[in-house]
Amino acid sequence: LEEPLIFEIADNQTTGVDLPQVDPSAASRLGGMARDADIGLPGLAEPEAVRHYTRLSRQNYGIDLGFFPLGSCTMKHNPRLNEKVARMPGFADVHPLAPTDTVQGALGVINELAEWLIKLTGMHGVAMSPKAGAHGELCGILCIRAALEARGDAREVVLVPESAHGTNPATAAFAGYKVENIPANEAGRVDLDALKARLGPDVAAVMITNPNTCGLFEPDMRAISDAVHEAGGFVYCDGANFNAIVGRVRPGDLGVDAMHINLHKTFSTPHGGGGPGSGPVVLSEALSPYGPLPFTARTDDGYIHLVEEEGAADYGHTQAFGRMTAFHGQMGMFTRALTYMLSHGADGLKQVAEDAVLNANYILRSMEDVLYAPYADSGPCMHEALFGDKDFADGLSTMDLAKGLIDEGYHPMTMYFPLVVHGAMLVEPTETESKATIDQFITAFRSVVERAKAGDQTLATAPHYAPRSRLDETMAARKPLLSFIDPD
Amino acid sequence: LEEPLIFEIADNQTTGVDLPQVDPSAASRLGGMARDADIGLPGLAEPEAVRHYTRLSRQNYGIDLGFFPLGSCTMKHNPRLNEKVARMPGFADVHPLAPTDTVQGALGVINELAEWLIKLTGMHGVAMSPKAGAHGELCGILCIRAALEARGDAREVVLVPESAHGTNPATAAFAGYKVENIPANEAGRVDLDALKARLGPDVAAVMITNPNTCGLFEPDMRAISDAVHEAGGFVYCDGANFNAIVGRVRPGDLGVDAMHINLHKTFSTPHGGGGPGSGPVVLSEALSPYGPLPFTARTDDGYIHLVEEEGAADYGHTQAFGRMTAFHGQMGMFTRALTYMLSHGADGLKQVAEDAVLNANYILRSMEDVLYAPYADSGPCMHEALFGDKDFADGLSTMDLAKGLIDEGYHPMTMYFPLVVHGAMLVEPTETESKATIDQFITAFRSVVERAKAGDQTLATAPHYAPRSRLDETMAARKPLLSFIDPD
Amino acid sequence: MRYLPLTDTDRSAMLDTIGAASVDDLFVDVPEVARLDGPIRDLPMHAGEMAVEKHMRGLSKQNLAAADAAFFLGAGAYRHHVPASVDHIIQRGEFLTAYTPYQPEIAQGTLQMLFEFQSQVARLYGCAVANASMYDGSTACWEAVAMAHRVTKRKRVVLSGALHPHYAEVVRTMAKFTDDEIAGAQPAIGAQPDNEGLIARIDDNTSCVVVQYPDILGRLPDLEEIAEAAHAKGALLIAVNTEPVALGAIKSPGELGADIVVGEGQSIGVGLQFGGPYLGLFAVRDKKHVRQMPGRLCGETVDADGKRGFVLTLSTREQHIRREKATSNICTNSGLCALAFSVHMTLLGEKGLRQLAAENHRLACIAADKLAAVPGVTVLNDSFFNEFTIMFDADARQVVRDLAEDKILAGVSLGRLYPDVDAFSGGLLVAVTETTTEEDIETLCSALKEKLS
Amino acid sequence: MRYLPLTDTDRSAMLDTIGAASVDDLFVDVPEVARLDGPIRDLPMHAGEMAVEKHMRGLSKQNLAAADAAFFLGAGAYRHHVPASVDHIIQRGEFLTAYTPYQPEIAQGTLQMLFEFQSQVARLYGCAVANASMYDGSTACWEAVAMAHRVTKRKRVVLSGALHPHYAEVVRTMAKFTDDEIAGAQPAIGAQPDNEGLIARIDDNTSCVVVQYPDILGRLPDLEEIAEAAHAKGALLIAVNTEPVALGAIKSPGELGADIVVGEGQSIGVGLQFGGPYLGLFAVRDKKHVRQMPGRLCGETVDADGKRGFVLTLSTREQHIRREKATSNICTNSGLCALAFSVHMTLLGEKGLRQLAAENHRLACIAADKLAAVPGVTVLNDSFFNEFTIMFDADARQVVRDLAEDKILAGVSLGRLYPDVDAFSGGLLVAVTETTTEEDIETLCSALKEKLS
Repeated sequence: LEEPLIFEIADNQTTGVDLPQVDPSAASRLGGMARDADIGLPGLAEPEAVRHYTRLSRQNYGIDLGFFPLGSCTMKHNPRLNEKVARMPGFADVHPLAPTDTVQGALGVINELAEWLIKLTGMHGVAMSPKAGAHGELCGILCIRAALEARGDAREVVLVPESAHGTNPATAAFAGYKVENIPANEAGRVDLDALKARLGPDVAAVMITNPNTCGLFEPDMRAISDAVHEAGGFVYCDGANFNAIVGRVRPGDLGVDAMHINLHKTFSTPHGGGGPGSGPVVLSEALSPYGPLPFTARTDDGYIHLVEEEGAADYGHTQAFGRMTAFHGQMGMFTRALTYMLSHGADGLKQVAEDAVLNANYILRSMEDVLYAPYADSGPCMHEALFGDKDFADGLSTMDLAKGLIDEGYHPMTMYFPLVVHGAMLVEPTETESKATIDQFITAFRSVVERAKAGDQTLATAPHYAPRSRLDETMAARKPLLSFIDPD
Repeated sequence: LEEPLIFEIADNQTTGVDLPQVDPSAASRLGGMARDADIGLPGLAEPEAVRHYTRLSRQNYGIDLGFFPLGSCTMKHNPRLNEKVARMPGFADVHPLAPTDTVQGALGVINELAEWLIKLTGMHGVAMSPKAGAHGELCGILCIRAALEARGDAREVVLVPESAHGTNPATAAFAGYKVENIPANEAGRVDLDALKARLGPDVAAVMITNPNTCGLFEPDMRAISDAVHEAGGFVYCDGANFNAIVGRVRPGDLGVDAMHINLHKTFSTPHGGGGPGSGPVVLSEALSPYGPLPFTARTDDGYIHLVEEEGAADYGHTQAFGRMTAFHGQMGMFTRALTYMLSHGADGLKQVAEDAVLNANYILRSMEDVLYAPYADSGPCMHEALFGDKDFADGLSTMDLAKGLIDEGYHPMTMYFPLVVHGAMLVEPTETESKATIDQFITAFRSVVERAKAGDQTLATAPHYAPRSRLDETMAARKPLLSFIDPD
Repeated sequence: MRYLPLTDTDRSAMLDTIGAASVDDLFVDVPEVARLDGPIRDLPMHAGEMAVEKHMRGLSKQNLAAADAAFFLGAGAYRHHVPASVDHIIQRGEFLTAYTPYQPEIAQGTLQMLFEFQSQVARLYGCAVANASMYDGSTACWEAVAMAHRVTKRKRVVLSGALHPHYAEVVRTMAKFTDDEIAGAQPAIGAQPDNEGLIARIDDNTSCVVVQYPDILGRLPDLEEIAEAAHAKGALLIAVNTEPVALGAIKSPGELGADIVVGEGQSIGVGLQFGGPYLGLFAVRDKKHVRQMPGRLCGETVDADGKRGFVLTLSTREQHIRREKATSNICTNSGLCALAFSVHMTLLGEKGLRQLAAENHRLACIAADKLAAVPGVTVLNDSFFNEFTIMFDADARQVVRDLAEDKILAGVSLGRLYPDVDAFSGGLLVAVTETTTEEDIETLCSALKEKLS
Repeated sequence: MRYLPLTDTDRSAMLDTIGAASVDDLFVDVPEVARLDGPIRDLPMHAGEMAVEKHMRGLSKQNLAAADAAFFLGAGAYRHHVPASVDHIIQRGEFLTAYTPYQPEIAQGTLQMLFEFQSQVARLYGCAVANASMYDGSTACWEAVAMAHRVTKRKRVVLSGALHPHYAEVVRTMAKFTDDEIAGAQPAIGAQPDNEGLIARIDDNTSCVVVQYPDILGRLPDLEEIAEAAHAKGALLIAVNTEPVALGAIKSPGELGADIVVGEGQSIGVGLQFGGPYLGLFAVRDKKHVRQMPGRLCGETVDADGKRGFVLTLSTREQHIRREKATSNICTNSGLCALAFSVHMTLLGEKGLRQLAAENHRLACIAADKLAAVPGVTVLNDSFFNEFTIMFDADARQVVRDLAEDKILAGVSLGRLYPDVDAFSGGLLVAVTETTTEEDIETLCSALKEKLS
């Protein structure tokens, strides 16, 4: 059954709320700006609205429905306790500019979460306000630039491994840097020698992802950091894959200067169909003074101050590079993430990393006999397993395999990323899947792989059992229809 | 995809809660009754549990998914505000035996709801504790029996129209009465003359449903009541169909002595896959003294007393026939129903009845040219429209039509009830459906009816697009398998 | 109005189709005397969500929520922690807004859940078969008595004195109308349940013996002994349990020989809710009694394609088929509460339920020891699970009321349960669960100490 | 642990398959120096749901929730009543736990919702196209500035003095790194916005003029005049709106000639949440600018069977394709907040939004009149929607803190927003919405009267 658009079923006289009808002759202070034109907004009574959105929801796939092995996205279970806590009136019904005396608990959440992040990463400080991972990345690079500027050291280049997330070069470019790639070696790691060779007084920073996007830990990480520091640069680590090492390895011990943390990946806040995320950035001692405003500071009397434009000097934070967002960050995600951390504790988070890595290696070793695994010989993978399409029959691609998996009841893995592997498939199971679920997936995955290798052309038109068959993306881009237009 | 049973995917070592492991050597006061045997309960971690039940839910049809015209069940929209209110800690986290000083608000809900019910029905009192409609029915009949016994009047017979709900005769029989049917006239109403002829000193009560199960209002209701009262009996009215008249007609004005009210029908508390319901019984002045304990009484100082075994005398309630349940009734449903009543108000509830009746008549008149409507000439129907299978092709039944509707995306209407019409179909749209939804339904309904009349045998094996095809109910009853048995 | 989608334009168009001039024409059958000319007077008009929520929140705030008190109330309703995911699941619209699964092709969600629920309850109770739930423990208790009447064709019901008095009262009320004879008793105050006295009351006309386990005073009667005595006279043993968490620590009633096991399931998943809706559990030890059971039953079968599926079955026992010959007039069950119970029980599993029971018992033992140390307080029970009786020389009912002013909900006084028995006035039932903290226990002890000195 | 399904048995079996002796073998690549030998010290161990909930509830209770106060805070975040059904919908697992809809065949729910959302926002803003949301209003504002730079190839940004100072600060911060030149100003305190002064600052190098509507002091600038002036110099007009409810009562920015309209959507559906997550809205009046827009866009198309469907489109603008040449480094949007906005907006509809706006304005007018009557208080604004500025002769920042002790959240002081501008210290922004009662207004007036006398 097709669900119509609200514009097709609703009208401008129906409403699903009961509001007073204000006397139209009442005094207005709108200073001549009163609206006369219709807006054109459709309204539905509550029963119809609930039904519309409930039906729409059923055309979606979510973690709650099944296995969601989307590599580098860490689609883990979203605990319902987190949702309950985020809705407590003391968090949900509090204004960001309320007097700080009245929001000590909310500031307390920010402060407590900051402490957890610092201790889990072994870093010195944390900027809490970035609104998502990419925003955090930007924050980290801006801290680096601010630190370099503070020492009067104008550097122009940021080095990025070729397997990096697309946000890394985008971020560095935004911050005004020239981006240069560093190649990977045959084992799927950063080529340390190539990196060292390129370092010099023009390199502001290296942006590195560790575990990297091939799902491998960078064994030379410490050496890389030392080399970069020696050359006067900073090390930015993309924290997207922190779930592989949380509780077991502290990036601070590896010499990292800045790393954003995706709370929606590692710390289980819901992905919500594409957001909101939250991307606090942990900072080394060298970078901490440059983190943006606002930040929280607990004084000896236990009072938590919110340091904004005013008073930053009182807390030694005068070098802040500026402000990244209107308020204090993603509070709703902070409460969820802190709830999750308290639930797992230091022991549980360590287990998280171990189970995530165990599940990924189990998939790697259960698939490598049928599916090309380019770095299978590089040793254990971390939290995700990387495969390629080398042995597929002509005319069938990774895309076809992905769509075939949909018909098996699974969300596909990440496709065509990282770019270093042809037809890349990045499978990340996370720690919240049972062995039974993973075994079922492996069976289904193997069967679709066999079909792709055997040239089963029904894959080319998959999915066959989804709410839609393949969508015409070219048409969507050529003649973009981005807004409903009333039929005449 | 098939969802396994929890017993097939879970084990006895997994748990989805984090509880302390109590020292097994700790002192026990279990007096020799300590358990040694395994219980055999399967456990799932939270991610797997949420997924199991989420997937199961998707094999269900509910009001939130579409039109649910189940006659006499009043499947109206369940407002989410009701759910929110029922979960307020002052209602959800309160013990039934808490000191009454600490639960004045909870008792206040009961009292306020009682007042609404009394005013909406024009009755004198209300027994709040019955746990569901049938329980309320029983309560009403027991009140009648208590009242008769109090006046030393042993009567043996209860008259029930042949179209009554099955609960009516079951209830009367339970209360120790002999049940006799009263026939319906050709217009689908109680035959007043036949009823009058049967009345006499042995008739304790007449149980009547008004609007009746043919969807018609009993125009002689007042005359029936007068005749029953004159013969020394009482009038019990089944309130299952109260939605048709709520806010527009008060049963008290029609001479009713007792009527249960299904809060889950008229007052929008959720059906929950078969319960819980709630069935308060409104009572006439003659019956009110006999209502069961406990009840609430507000004194002039505004204090609300909970009258249980103790103290009933202080509030003139010494003739209570007993107690029907351990505590005070379905509090969770009371909060929801009161929330709904306050939302609609006296004006809104009147509109509820009007729209419910309007929708039903619209369906009746939009279908009668293609589908046999036995009482179409009896005037307007009330909140539901009754049809029969008279013109269906051989080999196709009301059941087949119902299953055909499932394939069109609808929950079927009520089938084979009332018994007075062959292949009866009872369609109740309720007031929470839009004209667009009803028009769509009419189109689909007409098309399936045409197929049934034309002898389309694909209907005989419908549904074809549901999670299951027709289930073998005979096998289920012959060899009942009612509990999971571990495979050896 | 927000729940009414019809617009005035819709209404006119529909009246046209119907051929009625106004909606009043649709109410022509209503006798003139009963036609109202406008909204019912003395009731408020409609109100927006915000206003309604505010009103209800006001009422809610007039109650002392358990979370805001030191809380020791029990006596048939227990406060346990319910995982947040339980409430999430029961609010799924497909569960919340579904009807009784009479169309099994589109109700497998509810049906499979009920099958799983029945299996969980049967195992917990040590029985062969459980039904799909009843209204609550007290009505399930009566239905068990009525079933024993049907099975044994006898009418004499022996109630243990230590059966919850409200349950006993429900049975007595119903029995008035079915001519069952009730042989009840007051609870004998003592460290041990009075099995001997109970057994002495069983005779050859007895249909059943009804015993609560743990009993109303928190004691653990040896059901095995009673079962033997009942069976020897041809009577059935009905065991009543009001705290399912206990069964994680103590033997199941079925194991001990109870023929019918009923109880209140509220502790698992449902919550306190001021007494309702609750969840009646009903099971029979022996499959041969299945056709005499009241209430709905869900059974496994296959569909036309041979796939496993579930249906409501054996409905020939029920009122909508049997009418006046039905096993019970019961119609609704407690479907949504059964779902909550089943989800919570699945989250617990064997391991979690046993840990939960152990933790309840551990804390109850601590509380009993600490209370016993309060001057003037005696702990009555030799045995208990998470609830026990203390006795002191003061009117417990008044003590409870006084302590409530300091946000201590000290327990359920025997005086509240047995208002007519003066000898019980110094008795207080104290329940302790995993939600009780040791600090709460200290608070209660200090307050009692002060009160009784 | 409750979120970890693997049992120790599973773990052993899986290690066997992998061929590893222990899980430590899987971490061999970690340099020795960074290998931790146990759980990180100084952090607590795992805790049950009950304990965690209690801890968080404790923190929650240290805050004064708006519902428990007389509440007048605004300045970019407004308290409105959100219907209960909105929260129900956004908690549907299929919405809550879905990822960015990169697999459109199984993400039509999110995609159709986004298409509807984009359409709603475009209409509300009087624009042709809106995107699928940004982080919040302030970051959307910066993205608009960056887009104007791309479109006009100019680098001089004229900010209205009455732009929210935090928004201005975000723009200034980002501009430092992109070499945009910011021509900002302090707000001119006056009954009318200073359009003349603003227009005077536009020159031939100006990429855009950024104007808030209603502005930070609650006034309603005539955008039409500014648009004409900007267009005359080849600059774009960026309108910033922080209170979408206002647009139910006032003309849309698009209608008045704004080229890019951005804003904060939090008022509709999202709630206060101490500042986040919020909902950045972003729209362009003219379709020709679509390919320069940042953020995700959802478009209509058809599937292989010809059925209508929706996909993310024009992704060649985005970072995961364009890498260092992307229009923005933005990746995540605010999908769940967009859903909340869209559901709430659908419940409101044209009629509800206009009623809501009218009710907000009605109450704000009452509040302004009553406050004007308080001795010592002057209402600054000639025009306003639901928020206005009052001035008095005392440190407003201190007044706000003092009144908070009596549970009156009197407003946002200009001193908090502009700590360095002494001249603003007696200014207070007062916001009034449908959640404000006339009683709240009285409470504020009385308290101010007392404070200022």
